[in-house]
Amino acid sequence: MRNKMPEVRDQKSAMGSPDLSVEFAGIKLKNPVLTASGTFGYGEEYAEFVDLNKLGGVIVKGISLKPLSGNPPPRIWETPSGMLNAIGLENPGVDVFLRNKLPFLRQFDTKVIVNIFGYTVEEYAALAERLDDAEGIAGLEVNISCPNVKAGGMVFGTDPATTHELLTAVRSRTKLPIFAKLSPNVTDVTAFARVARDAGCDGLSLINTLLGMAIDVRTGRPRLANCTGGLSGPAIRPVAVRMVWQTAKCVPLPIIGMGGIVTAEDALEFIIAGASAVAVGTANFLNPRATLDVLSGIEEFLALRGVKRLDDLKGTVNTT
Amino acid sequence: MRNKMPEVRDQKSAMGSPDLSVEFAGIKLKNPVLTASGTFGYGEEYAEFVDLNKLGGVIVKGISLKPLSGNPPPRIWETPSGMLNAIGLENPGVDVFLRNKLPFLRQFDTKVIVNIFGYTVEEYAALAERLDDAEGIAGLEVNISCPNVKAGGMVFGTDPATTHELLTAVRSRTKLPIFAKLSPNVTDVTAFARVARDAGCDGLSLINTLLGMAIDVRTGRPRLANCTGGLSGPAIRPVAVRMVWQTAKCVPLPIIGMGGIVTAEDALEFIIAGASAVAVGTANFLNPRATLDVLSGIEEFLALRGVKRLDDLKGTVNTT
Amino acid sequence: MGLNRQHAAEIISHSFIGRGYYRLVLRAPDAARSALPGQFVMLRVSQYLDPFLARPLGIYSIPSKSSIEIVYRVAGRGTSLLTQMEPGSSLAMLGPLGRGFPAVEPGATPVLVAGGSGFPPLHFFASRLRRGGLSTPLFIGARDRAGLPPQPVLASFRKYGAKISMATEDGSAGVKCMVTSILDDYLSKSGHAASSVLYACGPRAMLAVVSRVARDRSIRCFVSMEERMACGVGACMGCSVRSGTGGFKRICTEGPVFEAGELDWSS
Amino acid sequence: MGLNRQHAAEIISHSFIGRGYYRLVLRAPDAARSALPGQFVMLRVSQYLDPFLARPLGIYSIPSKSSIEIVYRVAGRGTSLLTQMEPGSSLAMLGPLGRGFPAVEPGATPVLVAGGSGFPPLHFFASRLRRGGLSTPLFIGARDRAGLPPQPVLASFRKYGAKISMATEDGSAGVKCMVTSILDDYLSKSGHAASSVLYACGPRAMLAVVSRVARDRSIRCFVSMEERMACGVGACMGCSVRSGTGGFKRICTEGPVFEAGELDWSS
Ligand SMILES: Cc1cc2nc3c(=O)[nH]c(=O)nc-3n(C[C@H](O)[C@H](O)[C@H](O)COP(=O)(O)OP(=O)(O)OC[C@H]3O[C@@H](n4cnc5c(N)ncnc54)[C@H](O)[C@@H]3O)c2cc1C
Ligand SMILES: Cc1cc2nc3c(=O)[nH]c(=O)nc-3n(C[C@H](O)[C@H](O)[C@H](O)COP(=O)(O)OP(=O)(O)OC[C@H]3O[C@@H](n4cnc5c(N)ncnc54)[C@H](O)[C@@H]3O)c2cc1C
Ligand SMILES: Cc1cc2nc3c(=O)[nH]c(=O)nc-3n(C[C@H](O)[C@H](O)[C@H](O)COP(=O)(O)O)c2cc1C
Ligand SMILES: Cc1cc2nc3c(=O)[nH]c(=O)nc-3n(C[C@H](O)[C@H](O)[C@H](O)COP(=O)(O)O)c2cc1C
Ligand code: FES
Ligand code: FES
Repeated sequence: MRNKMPEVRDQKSAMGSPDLSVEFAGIKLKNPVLTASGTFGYGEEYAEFVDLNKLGGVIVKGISLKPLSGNPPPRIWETPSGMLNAIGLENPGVDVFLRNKLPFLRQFDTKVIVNIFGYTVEEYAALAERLDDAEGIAGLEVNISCPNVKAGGMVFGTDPATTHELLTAVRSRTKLPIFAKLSPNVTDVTAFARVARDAGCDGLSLINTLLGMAIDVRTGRPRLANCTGGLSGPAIRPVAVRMVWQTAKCVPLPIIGMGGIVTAEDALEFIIAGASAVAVGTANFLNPRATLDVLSGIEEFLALRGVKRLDDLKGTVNTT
Repeated sequence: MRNKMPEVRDQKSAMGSPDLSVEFAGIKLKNPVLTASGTFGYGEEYAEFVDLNKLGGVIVKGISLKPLSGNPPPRIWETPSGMLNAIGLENPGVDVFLRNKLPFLRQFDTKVIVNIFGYTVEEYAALAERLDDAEGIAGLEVNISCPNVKAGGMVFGTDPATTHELLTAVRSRTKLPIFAKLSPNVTDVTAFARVARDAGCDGLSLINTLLGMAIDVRTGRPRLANCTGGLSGPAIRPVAVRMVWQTAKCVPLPIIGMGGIVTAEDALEFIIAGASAVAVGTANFLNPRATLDVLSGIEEFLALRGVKRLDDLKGTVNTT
Repeated sequence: MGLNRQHAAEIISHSFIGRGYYRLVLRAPDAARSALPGQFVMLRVSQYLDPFLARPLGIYSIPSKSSIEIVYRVAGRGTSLLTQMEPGSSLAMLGPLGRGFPAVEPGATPVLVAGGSGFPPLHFFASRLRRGGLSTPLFIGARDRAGLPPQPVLASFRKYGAKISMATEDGSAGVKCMVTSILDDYLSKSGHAASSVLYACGPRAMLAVVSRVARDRSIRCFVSMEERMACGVGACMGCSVRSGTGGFKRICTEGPVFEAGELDWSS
Repeated sequence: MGLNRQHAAEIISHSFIGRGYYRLVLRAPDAARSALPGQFVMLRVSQYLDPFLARPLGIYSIPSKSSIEIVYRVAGRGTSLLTQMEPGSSLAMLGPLGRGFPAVEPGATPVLVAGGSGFPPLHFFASRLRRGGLSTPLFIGARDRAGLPPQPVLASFRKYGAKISMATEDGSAGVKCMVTSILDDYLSKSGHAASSVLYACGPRAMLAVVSRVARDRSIRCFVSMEERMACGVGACMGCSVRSGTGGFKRICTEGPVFEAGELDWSS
């Protein structure tokens, strides 16, 4: 878009309609609003409420090489201003995804980023290769941080050496831009960001959920059958904004910021902290049109302040 | 109390009034409800609302060797179901504490635990020594995890080697029971719990605040003058319960559990997860009588289920 | 669909109807037009972030062309906050959601079984049964009298031709037994067992027994399930129940009504 | 204290009074008995956890022996949630809190200065001034007409003998200038400058200028400060402002009213 009609765009900006497009890792998004993996299904589930053409992109629910049936119920629990989930990455596997889910998404003028997950380095790498030449995929988000799968996921995301090995393997098997989705359950998220850069990642997604737990005091049992789960929603936003800020300061990779975004103002916090784009997650459950509300709010904010391009706002937090 | 009138106590339990006393690290608490450091001042501030005699104990605001004036304002910010603070450990120093604050607390039949903080190992150790022979102190809580003081605090709490050095030094200078207050901003909280045990700590306090940040999108400035701050309140409770559970499972030290406790049910989650006692923090701000409400709720819960001693509930979470 | 399923539904009326239940009528023309018995809505009980998630509530009836009626029990923080909402204010609502009860096949005799607060979808279902003077058996079970549906609900079921039999565990109302016993007795005696089709909603334990009764008698049985929900539209995978053939099914989109045999009742 | 400062304060009346302000009367006999002008209360606007913290609000007047009156501006989520609370319901309240304005010394001429929404404590203060027919000068500043106190507030100030002068930055009401200019003019002209004592409440920037005016003229000046608060009782150290002698002072307990010279106005 940017290259095709620069004049119109400039005119628009001059007229007060700001340029929301962002470009990073070789991907051009018409706007910075994406959907966070696992909170928007495969797009279909929300297509009735949201014109998917309007979104910057859709990050789909995590996909694995083979179908996974996930954790036993109960899988979710409400917490103050947030929720715990332990879905356990239930998904139909990459074959069904390519056959039944991706074609639906291809109909829309939006970028599709596929969130991938495996139990071994080889599973991740094979998955990346399998998706490499599929039509209509803009990039891969490598979930190295799911707190709900015991065998592997979490270890990858919290140990630098295995994280490096994993991301290098994925890198070697795909030409698609890859985003490492980092775990917030670490002492220093920037260390993992550096590992991702060293392994050749094109960008970062942060944050995934915080590891949490809730107990039914009447039964003495955890609220989730899986015992622990991932905490998401506005409750965790201050942690997410902090991690995006810390990472953006010291690692030169574009960041997709997420964690508790409900409103445009929330999203702008991430952009100002240094994110290039944002993903709306749990908020979709409260309001299926949350992405569009965030989008129009960002547009209004920029127009009101005469900011011509969203990018001009990126990382402008003034911490002096 | 336990030793003085065992018959009365047994009778009481038989009559349905449960035994709330807990004993750990050589400290006997009449009940498990404490106040979290920094959220209850030095007791005085809330004495009008709460009969301090009714509390298991008071953990006072962090004390340093010399007075500290703290961070510039703004120091707090409300977040969804929580708050950020960057007080910066403003306190009058140990001398004023011993002269003006401790005598007030000594009037009450409650245990006083002093939260201590320093910029160097020697400061911590000197502080411990200074408090060692003060009358009316039941124990020390060593804050190795304050996210709001740049020089030291955080590094101690997130690096095992310096944590060990620090706690060993404190241990060598006091005979008082010491509790290491652990940071949740780490990959593996149990590793630090083990360090604390190896260094001779008598117990653990967890969790301190999560490191967070919020930005005023209109000005582009952080909401806190200090830029980042500590996230507390119900928003973080699932993280706190998880860390208490993880730690109780594998480190044989008594735990004072805290993080987002507002109701008796919240407190019971911590006990069932493995905490020996609980501390009510941010909730005091919402309701100055939160501690007493938690206490009476726990008592009612035990009575209703015929649990004779609170201790019978400790660590009973059923995760099979 | 064509129909809009995201609404700001205005409260038309809201009142206490006894035994811990409230009746809530919402203006929602699109939902009123399309809703099927057994479907539900997701209601946000606060515009703020605590309580956080929307609450799933069944549709109790369609009182007019432009409104839907919900009957809910105060169960926790969300539903108690809901009781404070006044007529004139609006609630964010999604729905109708999920798959409802299948239409009754010719020759089949529908038999309704409600446990605890499971009656709302059956009430809507009863209102749509066109049985030409025949009465639909309705078995209601509860722990005690206080756990039964409130009187206006019972009256309304009767209006729709339901013939109610009740059982309480403590015998404080109806027969002192599990509702599944009186159901089983009915099926033994009625002679209609062969043509009976069960429609049940209630606690999982009750549904498990109902589905066993149906299986033992080789009659069809549809159950309406409950599980915690986040999205209500099939995206979060939060509301899964074990499928009879391995794996899981999402209550919000593949249910809440299932043929009993589709599910795994073992755990 | 003897008096209870933690209340479940019932809402007696609650109404919109113009220009974005609401008037809230709460039943709180202990608070009504003991409150001093300049003191404030902490009100919880929700029984749930979002919005989270209690909101500090000044006491506007004591309308009866058993009630206190608050006038607040809708500023954000908390105050807008507050507008929805109906008479009959109760709010968790702490107060009266903090130190109010000191009594006017014999011979002193009080001069009030209100900026933006800073008038409530000055209103309470004005109601307690016993000036035997003398009128108290009240200078009110705002960005524009819409930013002025609503009419009922102005009328009430007049009832208490205030002689109001207004300034707006855009000239849409009163004189077009900063309120500190008309204050300065008054002090130059009045001849009373020596006996004047300033009592000011408003945005920090305005208070800084007012305190400079007072210092330049060597007259006493009391300011009522605002900062975000968590506890309201001196425990959290959240509400600190820079002291003039280094270190910080807690607004909630050492203030909100300070003698201007106690504070550091440089930053
Ligand atoms: C498809 C469906 C239809 C329903 N229809 C009705 C109805 O018509 N009338 C009625 O009174 N109730 C109905 N329920 C149950 C109703 O959703 C719960 O009682 C309600 O969510 C409790 O919320 P709370 O905030 O009061 O309780 P809390 O205990 O505070 O709830 C905490 C969390 O648990 C969830 N939860 C609690 N109980 C249930 C439950 N039984 N099922 C699912 N989630 C639960 C809540 O949604 C929330 O996320 C239905 C549930 C489902 C799944
Ligand atoms: C001692 C004192 C007395 C006050 N008296 C009055 C009064 O009589 N009438 C009136 O209209 N307002 C008064 N205020 C300001 C009032 O507290 C804020 O307008 C209100 O807290 C805004 O809350 P909100 O939820 O609507 O805004 P939000 O923006 O949602 O608030 C977010 C957070 O910021 C805090 N906050 C926002 N603005 C202020 C502020 N100006 N001062 C302190 N904290 C703030 C809130 O308490 C909350 O923690 C007073 C403030 C103080 C400190
Ligand atoms: C129900 C649910 C399922 C999720 N599934 C995935 C997943 O499959 N892969 C992944 O990388 N993240 C997953 N996430 C994490 C989100 O993508 C996001 O990182 C996190 O929820 C924080 O954002 P939020 O607070 O806006 O939801 C899931 C989150 C939720 C709530
Ligand atoms: C305003 C404030 C000040 C605090 N000051 C201290 C402190 O001085 N020392 C310390 O160890 N913890 C301090 N904490 C952390 C609390 O003691 C507690 O660990 C944390 O807030 C989590 O509990 P909560 O969610 O119940 O508040 C402070 C917390 C708050 C909110
Ligand atoms: S509630 Fe989200 S999939 Fe059913
Ligand atoms: S608000 Fe807590 S010290 Fe002032």
